[in-house]
Amino acid sequence: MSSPALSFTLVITGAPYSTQAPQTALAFARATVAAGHRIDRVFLYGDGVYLASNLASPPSDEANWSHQWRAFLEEKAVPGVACIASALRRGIVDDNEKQRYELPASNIAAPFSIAGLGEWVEGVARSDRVIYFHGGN
Amino acid sequence: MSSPALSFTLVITGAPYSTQAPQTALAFARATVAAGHRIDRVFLYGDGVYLASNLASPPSDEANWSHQWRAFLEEKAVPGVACIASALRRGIVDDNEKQRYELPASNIAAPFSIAGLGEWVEGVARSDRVIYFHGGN
Amino acid sequence: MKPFHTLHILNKRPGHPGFKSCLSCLESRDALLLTENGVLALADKGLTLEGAVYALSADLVARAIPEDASIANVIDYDEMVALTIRANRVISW
Amino acid sequence: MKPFHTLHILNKRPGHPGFKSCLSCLESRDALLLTENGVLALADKGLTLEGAVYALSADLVARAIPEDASIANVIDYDEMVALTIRANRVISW
Amino acid sequence: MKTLVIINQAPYGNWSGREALDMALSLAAFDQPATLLFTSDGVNWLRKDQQAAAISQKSVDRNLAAASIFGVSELLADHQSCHRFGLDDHTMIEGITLANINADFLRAYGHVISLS
Amino acid sequence: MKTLVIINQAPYGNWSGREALDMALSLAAFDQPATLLFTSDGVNWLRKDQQAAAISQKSVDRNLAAASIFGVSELLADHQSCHRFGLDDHTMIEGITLANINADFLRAYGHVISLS
Repeated sequence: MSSPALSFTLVITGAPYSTQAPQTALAFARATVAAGHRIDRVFLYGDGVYLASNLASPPSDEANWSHQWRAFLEEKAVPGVACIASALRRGIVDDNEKQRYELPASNIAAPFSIAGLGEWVEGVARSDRVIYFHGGN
Repeated sequence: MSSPALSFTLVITGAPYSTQAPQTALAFARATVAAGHRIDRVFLYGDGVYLASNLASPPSDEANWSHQWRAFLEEKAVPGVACIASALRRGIVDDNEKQRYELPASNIAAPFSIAGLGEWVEGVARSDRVIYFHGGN
Repeated sequence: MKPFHTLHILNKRPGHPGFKSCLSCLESRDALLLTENGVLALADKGLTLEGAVYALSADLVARAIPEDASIANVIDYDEMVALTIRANRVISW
Repeated sequence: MKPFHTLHILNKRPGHPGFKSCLSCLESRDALLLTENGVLALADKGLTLEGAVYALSADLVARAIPEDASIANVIDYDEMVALTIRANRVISW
Repeated sequence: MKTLVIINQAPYGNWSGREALDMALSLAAFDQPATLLFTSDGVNWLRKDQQAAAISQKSVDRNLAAASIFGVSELLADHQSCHRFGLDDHTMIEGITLANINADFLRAYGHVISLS
Repeated sequence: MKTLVIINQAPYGNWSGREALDMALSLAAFDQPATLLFTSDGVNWLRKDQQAAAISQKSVDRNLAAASIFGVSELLADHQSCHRFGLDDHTMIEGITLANINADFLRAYGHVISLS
């Protein structure tokens, strides 16, 4: 690519299985990095937070979108953030929330972390491009 | 009610928050029991399995659909069953599946249990009415 | 209470493709029950509903949609259960 | 590569209300990129698309929809990234 | 009692069609008669030569081939929807019967399921 | 850069409109200009006297009242959609400006979000 490197924030609002959003976003993210651009963060919002569960076990001959995303984020050192309000409603919690709400377990998959919408606002204010991957139904 | 008591199977295919299905189904279920009818089972399918998570923590001034459903099922001794294939893909697992797939936790909320589509077929074959509560999007 | 052939339960907004699919399968002996976003049909000026139409009161009240008895019979969940029993067949769209 | 004003990314099926909303906001300096079920538009006989139209190859191949170059420029994910950079603004419908 | 399972969503964009198909297969496995009907965007399930590996999924046309083997009585497609999406003898997988969907058609089925 | 958040889904049937509203509120909280636009079925957010307690939810019209207090610049509604759903001065909450949605209208916003 001859164009200068830009920074991206990717926002995923569609869940795996209910939508194709996590898949399309992953293919786009790989292409973004391959072209020499930087991904500031991947922000999971609404039903998109289901992607951060560490308990999904699809049949072994099917893609595991959560696994694939986690591997990508780790390899490329890209922060993955699930919106705290969306996540709490939908039962995606880290150890802090587990303790605070006295829940029987936590289920967020590393390297995903939980944070507020401020992370997304930061993307809107500072990333060169904010690209949304919504559900299509 | 002067009509004779009938048996129902209720099938929920819409998730809390993404759809109104769990709410409408609960109001319908309460009315069914109040009218003297029997609910053979509530079957969660597709995105409906998210209702069986024990980790959802909505803000305290909002309804917790999972809590309300669990209380209803226990009080009325109605079996609640999540489809195993739908549940595994979406990260809703019991202790058996946790061990089998070496997962870090289980998150199914009692009294919900996990079983195959045969439970639903049983409803189609034997319940007087099978009523579906789908997503509306 | 006369039985009817099919009770069609419709929870889709009027613009949803499933809304049209449902209406195309209605016949004279059937009844239509609008629930959830389906009750928006009562406020939609582009629509005319015919035949035996019911709408859930709770969904109308939540959305502040007037309970127009000339379009639909407004019912509660108890009556919804009774409708599923009166029908020979129930289809949720 | 000429820049264009807005890249509209459309992943909705042609019957979805959002499909129409997106088309109504297109102007001559814009480009439309069909992804996911949006690529069904290339097989839909009831539709005519005009202007700069792109479609994701992977989604066409998955659905066995012929890559009709007279309707859309067929691109891969690398080119999708390039499109988001060429546009002054990107809207995902 | 005959059950009709309606698939009105296109494949790959979400899982609901696959889950509807699983319902039909389960009925057949328990010797309950089941018919599959593809209508609206759902007819796009029936196109030949789908290569879903391009988006890391499994093609659904193979699942359909399994349907009749595993006892699903009939695979039907709505005539008008097929026409709209350019599906004909040349572009459609084999073993599909065309039908016109209306109240008369539905009457034959005691139980009708429409996931969407 | 001005952000436009589009709400095109009716309230109560799902959470997406509330989550779009939260986005607008967050932008405002961080002093980023945000405008809310209700269009298509989304205009049903704007009806007076909603009583969502009937379905055990909280009414969204109160959330909207909060929007301008917390710094959301403008609440707009698509003219044609309002007409379709019978929304006028009498039936609509206060503080809404009517607009016609098209390419010209959108041009004023550097960032446009349409959850659906």
